[in-house]
Amino acid sequence: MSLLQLSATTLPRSADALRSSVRGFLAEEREQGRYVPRCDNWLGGIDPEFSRRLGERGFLGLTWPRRYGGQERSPLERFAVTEELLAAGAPVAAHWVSDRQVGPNLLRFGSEDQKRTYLPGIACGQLLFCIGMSEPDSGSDLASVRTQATRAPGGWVVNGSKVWTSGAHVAQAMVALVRTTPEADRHDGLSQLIVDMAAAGVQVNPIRSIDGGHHFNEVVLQDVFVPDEHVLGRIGDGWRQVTSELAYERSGPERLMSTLPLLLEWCKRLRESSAPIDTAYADAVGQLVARCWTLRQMSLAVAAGLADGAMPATEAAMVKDLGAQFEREVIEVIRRHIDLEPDAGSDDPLTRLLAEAILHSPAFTLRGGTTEILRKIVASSLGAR
Amino acid sequence: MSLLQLSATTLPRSADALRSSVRGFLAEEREQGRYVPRCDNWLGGIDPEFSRRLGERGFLGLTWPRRYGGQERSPLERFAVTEELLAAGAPVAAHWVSDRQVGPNLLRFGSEDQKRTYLPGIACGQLLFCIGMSEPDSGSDLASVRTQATRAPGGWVVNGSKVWTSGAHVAQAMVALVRTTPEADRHDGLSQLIVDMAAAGVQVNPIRSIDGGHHFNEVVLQDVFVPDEHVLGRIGDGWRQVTSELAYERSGPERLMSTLPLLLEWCKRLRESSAPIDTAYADAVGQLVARCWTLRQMSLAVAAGLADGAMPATEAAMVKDLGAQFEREVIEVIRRHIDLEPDAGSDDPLTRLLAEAILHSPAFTLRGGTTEILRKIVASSLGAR
Amino acid sequence: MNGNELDDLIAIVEKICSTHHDRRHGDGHLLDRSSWQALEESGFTLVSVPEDAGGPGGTMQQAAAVLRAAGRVGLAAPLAETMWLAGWLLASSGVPVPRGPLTAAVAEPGEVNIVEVNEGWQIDGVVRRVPWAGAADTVVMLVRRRSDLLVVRLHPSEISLRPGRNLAGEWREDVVCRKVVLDRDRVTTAGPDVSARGFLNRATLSRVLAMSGAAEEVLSVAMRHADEREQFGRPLAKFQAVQHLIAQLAGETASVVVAGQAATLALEQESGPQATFAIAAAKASASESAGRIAAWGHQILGAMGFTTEHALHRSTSRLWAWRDEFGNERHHRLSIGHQALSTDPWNLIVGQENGRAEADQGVS
Amino acid sequence: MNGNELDDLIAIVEKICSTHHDRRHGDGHLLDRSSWQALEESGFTLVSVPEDAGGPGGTMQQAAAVLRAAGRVGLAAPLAETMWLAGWLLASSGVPVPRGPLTAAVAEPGEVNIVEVNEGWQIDGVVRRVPWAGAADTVVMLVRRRSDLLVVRLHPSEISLRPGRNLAGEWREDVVCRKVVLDRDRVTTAGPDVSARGFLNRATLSRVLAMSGAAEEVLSVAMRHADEREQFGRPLAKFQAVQHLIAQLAGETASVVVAGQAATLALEQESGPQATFAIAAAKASASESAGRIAAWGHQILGAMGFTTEHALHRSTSRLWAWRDEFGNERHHRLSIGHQALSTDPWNLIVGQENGRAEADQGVS
Repeated sequence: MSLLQLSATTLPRSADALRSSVRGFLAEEREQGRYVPRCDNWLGGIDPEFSRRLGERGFLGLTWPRRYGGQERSPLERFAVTEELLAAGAPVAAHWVSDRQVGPNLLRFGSEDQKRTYLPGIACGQLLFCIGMSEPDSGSDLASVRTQATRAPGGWVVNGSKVWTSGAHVAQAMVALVRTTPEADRHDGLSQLIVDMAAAGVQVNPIRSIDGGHHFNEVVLQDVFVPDEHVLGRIGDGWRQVTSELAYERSGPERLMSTLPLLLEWCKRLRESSAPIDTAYADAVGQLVARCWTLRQMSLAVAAGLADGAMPATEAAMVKDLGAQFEREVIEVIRRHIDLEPDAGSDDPLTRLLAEAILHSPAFTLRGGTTEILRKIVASSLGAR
Repeated sequence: MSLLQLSATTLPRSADALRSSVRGFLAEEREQGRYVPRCDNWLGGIDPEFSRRLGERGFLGLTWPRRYGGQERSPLERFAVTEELLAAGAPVAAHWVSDRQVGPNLLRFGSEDQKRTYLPGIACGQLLFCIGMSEPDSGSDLASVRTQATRAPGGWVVNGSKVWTSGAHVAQAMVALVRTTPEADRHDGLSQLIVDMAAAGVQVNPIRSIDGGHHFNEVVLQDVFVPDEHVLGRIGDGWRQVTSELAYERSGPERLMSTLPLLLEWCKRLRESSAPIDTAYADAVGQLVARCWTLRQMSLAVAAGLADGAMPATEAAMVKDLGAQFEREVIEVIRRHIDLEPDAGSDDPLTRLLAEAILHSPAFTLRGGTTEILRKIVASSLGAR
Repeated sequence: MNGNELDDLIAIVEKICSTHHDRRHGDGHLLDRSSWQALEESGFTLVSVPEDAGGPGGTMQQAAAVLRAAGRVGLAAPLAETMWLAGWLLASSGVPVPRGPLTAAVAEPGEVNIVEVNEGWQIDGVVRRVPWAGAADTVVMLVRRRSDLLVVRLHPSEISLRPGRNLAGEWREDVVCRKVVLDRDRVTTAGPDVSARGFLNRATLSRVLAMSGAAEEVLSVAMRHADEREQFGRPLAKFQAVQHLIAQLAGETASVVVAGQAATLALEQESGPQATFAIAAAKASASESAGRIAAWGHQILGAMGFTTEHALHRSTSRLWAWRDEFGNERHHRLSIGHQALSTDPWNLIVGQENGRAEADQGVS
Repeated sequence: MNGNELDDLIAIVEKICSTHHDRRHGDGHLLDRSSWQALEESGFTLVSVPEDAGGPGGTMQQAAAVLRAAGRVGLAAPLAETMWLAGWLLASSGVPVPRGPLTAAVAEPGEVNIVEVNEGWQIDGVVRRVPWAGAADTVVMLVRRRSDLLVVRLHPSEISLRPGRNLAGEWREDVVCRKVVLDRDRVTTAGPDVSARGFLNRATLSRVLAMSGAAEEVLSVAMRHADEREQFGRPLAKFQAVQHLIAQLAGETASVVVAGQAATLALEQESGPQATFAIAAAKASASESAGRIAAWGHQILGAMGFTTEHALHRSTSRLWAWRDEFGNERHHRLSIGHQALSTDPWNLIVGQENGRAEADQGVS
């Protein structure tokens, strides 16, 4: 028997047409000067207007039922749309977690009311969620969450704080992992609540990243009331909900494509140069393109597995581990070969993309599961624990 | 205060002359067809005749007192001789541990009688020692040694077996780490004994390596009698003796030069080629030469520290860790750039050296302290334990 | 055939080889005749060769699964050469495929010269490092003559061999033909689907598939060892550093497996530039992974894996050998790099021909 | 001066900078004037500039130690440029070195044109990415004019700047001179020991030395963090994976420190090709290490190190910036590679000129 359960697949023909559509949309956006391609734009490129236009064109909630505003497309069709947005360095951060995680979670665990209330708004790009998981001092240890929800008439009163909450400053709502049963086991006492960001007692403090950008926030919750109908699924199911989404969260093409705009820009530069291609450049481009092709095939194989109803969490962890390494490799290989000093303020796109990529690079192997966590998952599922 | 205690140094002028001497000797040896340069020859190149000629010319026991057959040269002069022998891929394995470890250990811990008995023989290249440390099942855990020495009239009776004993099949004597006090603490019960390989009860079984070569042995000791005068230093001092030599054992230039003959052969090939140097080749050569220069400076700094009486065990562990990585990097970079399939039986030196280097490469990060052990030592000495 | 059925196929081939493995002759030093015969009897030596050419039929994916299985067990026999290269060359050119181990090679321009003579054909030249040439009943050679591509069948008595081995001890001899005269029927015009590029693509892919099996074997040996061995009083598998090595080993192994599968799918769809790209990308990536897999496998095994007695080196030495055969990573990177820089690299990666599809107006 | 005395020197400079550090203006966004003034008052801004040129004297090794210390604290000021480049250029050319922050640059051939005019000299051109140009009281420029090498002193009012920053926010502006006319005494013939190569060697080495300090700081920040923080109920430092990262971090850091020291020793002995090689090797190796050190440092720190509030990025962003300044690793590898392939690479590595010494007949 094979130790690893992955089978390569190809995208359906129907994805080609969708891919062309999104390319057309992106070309139009660029022509109109509505965005400039950036690296790691699914974290850094917060542009609610762009998200709204994407929603208007039907590129959000692609796989969801039509009755909730979705398009009832297959996950593999969505894969094509996602990778095109990433390759183009489009500013997709505002809606990213809503479309990737919150929507699917609501579909799986939410009440009919919750689905009807939130999904159409997400799908048309008007309702932005954020996700509150990490806490100060919790590091990679999610089970150590201490934000406390206390029973109150008709709901819960929440106290605590969340950190590294990306997009909290633009989101209207947050799915927060909180402790609803203090005395219970570390895992069983957790639940997910939908918090209205406009509610009394919610305070968002910016955390500035080393690239100077404002992607992350601290969200302080002080006596925030959350009505019972905003509990996601059942009380006590938080841990199961959170871990079940990890394969979705970890295997997507964004886990290997954060620096792809840099690679594509470099290739463009080389292609436009009149000089003959130096073998060193061909070697470097070939190295990155070959690896990207392979990791994309892995990501696609996991997506196909998920679409078939499997839960390839181990394989997703591998894709993310290898993908993050690749995202760094792109930087290292390219910077060695270009005679440019990275400068985030430069007018030259390549110089600027390189600077952005480097300054974002520490996060690649930390977010969505650190290297250490991912390797533990993989080794453990293979029996080494 | 600096966390690391290393200061770069330069070799004394006197080393230049010695370097020239050994180069002259090696050129003569090659001209006479007495040896062919090989990778990792300090493990694989067992040639007692070569060792004898080296001893005759005064290149062994270089730093030892003249009264024991030494040359009373400085350790930094010895450094120059050592690195020349390694760069030339000379067959130095037969005497390697005798000259590097056994001699210095005898000088520090041996009785006057032992010094007079063994050192002159080692220094003239006629007496070859091996070292018996590892045991079956002991892995990296030296303190788990189980070979037992039991008290007997006038000496000890030894039972057990040693593995990975390089050169045991040509050595006349072995320094063996054995347990002399079974009930004592793991470390305190250990002692080192000098075992005559011709003694009754000593059996040497070859262990064939994946390159097909016979470098290692299993040495089975069955009721082997070792007289009291063959105890090295004091009973119970074995652990201290063994660990005190580690800085010597780990920081030498052999820890980064095992694949240097491959690099030098490739450079020769490129130099002799009539084609202009491709930038990719210049880049690759530059990468390896630059790194080699740096690691040699580190090795030299440790040697200078040792010569000054310091005991830079942490720094030695770093040199070995980085050195072993470099030895592999040489292989990986070169094999990518040459269009040759490695073949150990080839007449072409480059093809053959590449094959040898690859087949020896697994050992680089295992012998003399695995990567895991070395990193533990470094982290621990910095306070992470 | 879905993934599970392919897994079953792999298991059957593994079973046959482990049952019949000739330990005396194995280890790459000689042909493993017992395994070969058992495989041949079960019809596994010509998978994907059509029935009308003497094979059992079967899909490319099935053939690929068999090659991966052979890579796992380190089969010392020219299975890829017989089934996937010589068998394909002959069958595609309308020549029945004989039984027995075969090999095949493409003569680089200028290496081999072929001319018509009275009695038939005269062939002269040397082809370097032909896999298993000394073990093959027939050496099938693809030779260009002016604008024709010819398929030549040579028997052992007609050639001489210059010795050569890869790092796993597998035969890689130079085949020398010194003005050999062959009957007319030993030379056939290659079929329309045959090209030197197509041959090299298949050869290259065969090594990716074999490496994917060898990598899986390294992973499984390493895991077993980590589970069974203790150090400092704990099983190796409990050490975080060992866990990391295993996880990395698994990740790289999965990448080789998926690369092999995806390249097979690409070749199944078309044999043009997209397949050439996919196969080159798979080999470049797999050859890079192979070195890491071998190194990590040995690191987990420790000194033990360094001896000929332990099975590990049978897989690692094959990884070291195969990563360089039919082009190492740099070879393929260069061709990919030039291809990527003459078109759109992103389209290459997603397998999209430029303008392949019209925009879908049905969205939203 | 031995290693311990150099360590003391480093400690003093660190102390001064940490006492006077202007937190408001620090972090590379502006000149840290308080630290600068404190250093200048203590005579640390011109170490190794001879007394007769207005400096305090001192050895190259002392200057190197000061630059390493400045790298540790991430001093936001042109210390290397003042002491090690402009100070050296001026002193070597017989010009007294003024107080205040200076910078220096060498104009590449064709970048800057200088001609004699009635009143003195006219200078025209652009020099790209001059470190701290906007913070310097004088920009010292080394310009070739036919066979002469000229040292030109420019004041802020005579130049315009095009903005630029490195990843650490340090100023890297283009200096633009538009037909600036200078008095005769502002241009001096460079001293006999000055060359463009020599200038670039010193500039390159300054970045190695600065990186060695920054790397030490990353190591020390990471160790402190691993010691203080807990995860899954244990201090980070107890995790084997973290221990490995720390050990690797320490090893690479030591390699940068030693490379900087060894290259300084080489430059102290001679300023010819051996020093050029040693400095290129040190920079190639250190630039390679810098990326690893930054990555591992951030990996140990986790998300926390990713914020501007934490000190870590002050060191890592400098490593990322400095590794590319005055040539990244590939730049220096290429020059080393060509040098190694035109002579004997082994002699280069051991710093042996061919046939430097006769064989020692005294052995045995």
